[in-house]
Amino acid sequence: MQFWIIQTLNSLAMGGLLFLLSAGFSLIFGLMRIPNLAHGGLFMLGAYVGAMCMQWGVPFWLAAIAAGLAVGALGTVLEGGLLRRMAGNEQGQVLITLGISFIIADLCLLTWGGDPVPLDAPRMLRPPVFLAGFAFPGYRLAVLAFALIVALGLWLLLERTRLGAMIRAGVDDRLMARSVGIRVSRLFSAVFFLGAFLAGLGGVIGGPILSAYPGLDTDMLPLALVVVILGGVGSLPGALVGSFLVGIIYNFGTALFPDFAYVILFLPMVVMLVVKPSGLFGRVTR
Amino acid sequence: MSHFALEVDDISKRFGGLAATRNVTLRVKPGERRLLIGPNGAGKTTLFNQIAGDFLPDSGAIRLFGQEMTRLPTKKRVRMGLSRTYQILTLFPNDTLRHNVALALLGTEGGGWSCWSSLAAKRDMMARADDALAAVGLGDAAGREVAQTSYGERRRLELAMALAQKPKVLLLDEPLAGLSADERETVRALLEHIPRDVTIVMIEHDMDVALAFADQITLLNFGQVVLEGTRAEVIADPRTREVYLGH
Amino acid sequence: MFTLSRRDVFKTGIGVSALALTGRAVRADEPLRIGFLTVKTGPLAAGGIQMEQGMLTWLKLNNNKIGGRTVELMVADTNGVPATTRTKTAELVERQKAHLLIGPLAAFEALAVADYTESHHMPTMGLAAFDEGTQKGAQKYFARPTASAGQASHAMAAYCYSELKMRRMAVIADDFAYGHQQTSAFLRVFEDMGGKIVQKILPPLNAPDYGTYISQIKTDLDGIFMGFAGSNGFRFTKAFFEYGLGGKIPLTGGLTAMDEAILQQTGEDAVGIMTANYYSAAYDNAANKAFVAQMNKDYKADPGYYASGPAICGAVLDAAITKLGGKVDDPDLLINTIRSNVVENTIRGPVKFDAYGQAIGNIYIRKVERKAGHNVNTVIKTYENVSQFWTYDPVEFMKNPTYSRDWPVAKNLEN
Amino acid sequence: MTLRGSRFWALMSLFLIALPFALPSDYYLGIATHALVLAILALSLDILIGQGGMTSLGHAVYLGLPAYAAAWTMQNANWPPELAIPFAIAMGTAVSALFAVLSLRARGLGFLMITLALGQVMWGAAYRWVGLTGGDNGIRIPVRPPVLGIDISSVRSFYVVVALALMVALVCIWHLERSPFGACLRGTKDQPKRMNMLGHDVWSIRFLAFVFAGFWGSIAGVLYVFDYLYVSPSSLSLPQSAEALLMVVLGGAGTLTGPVVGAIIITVIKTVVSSYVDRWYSLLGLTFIIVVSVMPRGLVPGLKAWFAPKEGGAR
Repeated sequence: MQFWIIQTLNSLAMGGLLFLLSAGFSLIFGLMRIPNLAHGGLFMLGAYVGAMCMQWGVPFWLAAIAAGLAVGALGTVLEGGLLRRMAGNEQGQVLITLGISFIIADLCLLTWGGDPVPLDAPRMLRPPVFLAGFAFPGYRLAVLAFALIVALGLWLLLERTRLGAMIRAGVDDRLMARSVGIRVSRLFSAVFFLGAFLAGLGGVIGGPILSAYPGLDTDMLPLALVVVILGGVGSLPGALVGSFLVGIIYNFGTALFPDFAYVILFLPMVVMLVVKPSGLFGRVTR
Repeated sequence: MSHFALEVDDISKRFGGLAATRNVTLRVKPGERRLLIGPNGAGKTTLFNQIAGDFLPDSGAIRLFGQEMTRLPTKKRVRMGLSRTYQILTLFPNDTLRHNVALALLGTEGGGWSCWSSLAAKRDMMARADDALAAVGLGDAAGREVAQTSYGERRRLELAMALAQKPKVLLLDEPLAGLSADERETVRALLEHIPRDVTIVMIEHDMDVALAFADQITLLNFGQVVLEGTRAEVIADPRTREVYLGH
Repeated sequence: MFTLSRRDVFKTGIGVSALALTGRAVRADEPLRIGFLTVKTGPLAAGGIQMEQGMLTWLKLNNNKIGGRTVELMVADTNGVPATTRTKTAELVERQKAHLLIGPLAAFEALAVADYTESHHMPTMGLAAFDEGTQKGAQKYFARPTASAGQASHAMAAYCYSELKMRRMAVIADDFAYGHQQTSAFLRVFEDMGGKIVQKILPPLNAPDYGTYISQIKTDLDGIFMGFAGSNGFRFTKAFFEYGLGGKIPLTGGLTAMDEAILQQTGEDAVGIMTANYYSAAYDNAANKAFVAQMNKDYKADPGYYASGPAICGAVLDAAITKLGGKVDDPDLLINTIRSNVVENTIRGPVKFDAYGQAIGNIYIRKVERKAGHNVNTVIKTYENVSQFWTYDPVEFMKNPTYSRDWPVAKNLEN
Repeated sequence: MTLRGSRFWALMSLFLIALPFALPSDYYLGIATHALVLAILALSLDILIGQGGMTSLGHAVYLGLPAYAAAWTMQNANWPPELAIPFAIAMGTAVSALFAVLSLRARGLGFLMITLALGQVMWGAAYRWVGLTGGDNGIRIPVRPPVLGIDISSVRSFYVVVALALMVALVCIWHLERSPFGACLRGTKDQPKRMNMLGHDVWSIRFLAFVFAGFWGSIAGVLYVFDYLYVSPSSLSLPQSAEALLMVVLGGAGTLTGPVVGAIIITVIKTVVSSYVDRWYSLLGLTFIIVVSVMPRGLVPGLKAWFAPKEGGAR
């Protein structure tokens, strides 16, 4: 019984972390059809920038916001400077975002060295919480709560604001969005900023669990892909459900079928792509 | 067997809550020129798509010369003698006109699996491609790339590709769309010259050309057949005015 | 560009003709060319950068001389990809005419170049810890002054059983060869002495999070042995404390579970963790004191597993080449001298080699202590003259399969 | 056109023949060999990308899997290379047929993702199925065995084998491009629906293209393992797949020379430039960004357009 409860909690906590990782990826992918392979790099950069801020004495949450803004700004620059000209050129986008991820990885290594950089959770969230006789990390519950808050915020943004309406229109039909007078280029900049901001923020929030280390980017990017494939591209509920699904598959899968740990996430991804390529909540079919 | 070249028998198709085609029946005799008219969104192209096999009707049957083809894949229908042109041009822009027609010929004649011999060296096929182009007045342009041709020439290329396949039944989706008066006249003359062993079903908004061309006319609205008859009957019928003008 | 290629042609010409005449005869005042295979880009770069720092520091302390000859250190970045390692090795050997090689970092890299270096008679000082290198796959031109993957684990197992009186333990390690070999070595000695390994957990190398694994750990254990590499020991330990297990079950580990490279980051959570290694930054001899001081000065870091290896190579090479009077042109003589020498004062203490090219030396049991806000791996027990075969007979030992995921079979697992 | 064609073949042959004489040492010839092996892989991938419009991010499977198959059968089952090589190629091709059935469920980015996921599954299997693959330690072949009694152990002799294989691959793919099948395949790239309406079997065309790509990829895979004499999970990893994709797109998809040029440039940056430039990894990334920004269709078409503006459509 305890196994099921604690692994469920693990799954939910990991799902929260994955949502912070993949929400931005899904948004960019859905609206702009850009498979942003630099997303893992942006996430890692966020973690490093957050750690640096904290070393300067900035409190955790402020550091997270600062890292999000910094990474978001970088994302906007990259979108405006490089990716915008590649609109519609899928291979070009793949190549450019991969190139960016190479450079981010290399410069992070140059700047922060190879050793892992720890990020400490806020002191009050550090001690484990005792639930029915067993301990569970308090911070992970906080990550879950924070992810849900972010999800709610994003939902409000998408459903209740004019920007959100434009984004939704753009995801559903770009030609139509353009024809009703939405300035798509500014919308794209805004979305790329938002996506990159979420990546940077997620890097810091995930920091106390993952820490910042070389290779964090390549460890995380496939997870974001799996989430988005399972949940469906460009769908916020999809990203949320996909994140929790991946959390559940990973935690229970590795616990119950340890021999499949290396492929546990990609087998469901293959199955989903073969059975329903648009994902659970996908509105975009191709 | 059947006296009909194309027989659409009571087909219906729904997309979500929307009925795109409702109990449509269409019987086209061999050699007939049939015109489909109706306002935008009446379901004309949707009907074409089902005849061509882009998607399957929810119910009903489609037959070509009495042969059942309701659930056959498109490529089989093409081999049975069905060809189609598109309202929105779908050509291969970086290739020559000759190459475009050759692709059409490969589609019906096979030979597309050959991986070694050069397509350009298939002289017989190239000659027939040139013939098909000459038949629509593009004989001189065979070696040009599609990207370097005019819109009117592309319309005619569409026609050449369909005719090259020697279809028994030809579906023409607005073959005159977007053409100038001169070009329209050229295409009209071409259509006139298509031999009567080809049955034609055409969607067209240019009533001057279309009405003169058609033997029988079917009026569609909201996915349903409103009425069917000869030129004179359809023009005379008050329902035609109703559909087009709304009361 | 043109001059470069011409010079290369020229060099090649000399190299070929020289080889034809005398094997590898070259002018005596020529520097000693050491090819140094490390990883400076990509996810494995952390260890690779420390390797280079360790080498540079040792050379600095020794006036850039080995065996009286000036050293030309040729550093190659393998990116941690076996195919690149192979190409870089060829570059060092064929283009840059290295006299000997140090490295590479990872086991799979070493395996990718093993046949090449052997067939080119290239003396290679191995650093990667993999058992094959000095056991069934032992090679003539290979010597490893550090440790095989299982070498330190044996000692840790003995310590856990005899000194800590542990009887029920769990092992957890990265699911790849290095992790398998460390835990299997531990399991063998621990169970041969009478203990029981009741749980074996192997998370994937790239596990995003250890929460799910930590939740599975049994609560009635005497201790846990960790066979982690890179930063995983640090991440596991942090999660272990997050889940409230810190201090409840003693943590022990192999070579890299609590390396100096991750020791500071782990903070107070690391205190009390016991690991076995051939080296400790806190080991007390003159060579090591100077080495650690210089590392602290230049890089503000304590040397650990990765930085110490090249420094030990330096000392071993220095002794051998001094003995040869600076002559390194005969690869057979060089490697034989390296392997037959006994070197007393390396930074890990005395080093000698067994018949398979693996160093026999001290294995230290180290316990993390916190001194003035700084973590140190204090040596609490020294096992002297530890062979890679522990106390087993080498021939008998090698009749068994090489340590792996599946051997020895863990017979006492409870589920 | 035929004149231009024959000039291309003459230049390519001259290049491959001159290379061993132009390069200063066996070391450089070894690098050239590595590059040409990867050029075959890139060419095979370009059948999918350039001809078929299917961007795969899992093509390393056809490098690594046959490499494993050849290494395993020769090392662990003691098969002669004459048997192991066709077996490995057959196996790679068969797996490509299976993966084609799965991948062709999706198009565009969906296709990219599914090939990526399949690649990751194969990587995971290679990493984890230690009993068969040796796990991360991989499989070694101590010496390059003679094939059909021919000694190919030296750098030079093996270069000849690889150069010949590349020529054969180029000729076959050149024929494929000009053939009716090539025309149909490009047709499915531009206008799949129209191809369908013209009576073509679009799925089967794509399937066959995928298998062709798998077949030539497998040949590269066998050459790869004979080249490095070692195979490990890294040879079917995502970075390896991405590298193959980068070679194609960098050089220019849909051209014969593009993938070869891309393979050579990336190999040179990775092996030669990296010896002089510490931050070569950044340089590699920067190269991609600059080339794609300045010449979105790749180097070869880009340079052609540069030197001969307004010629258009040259392949």
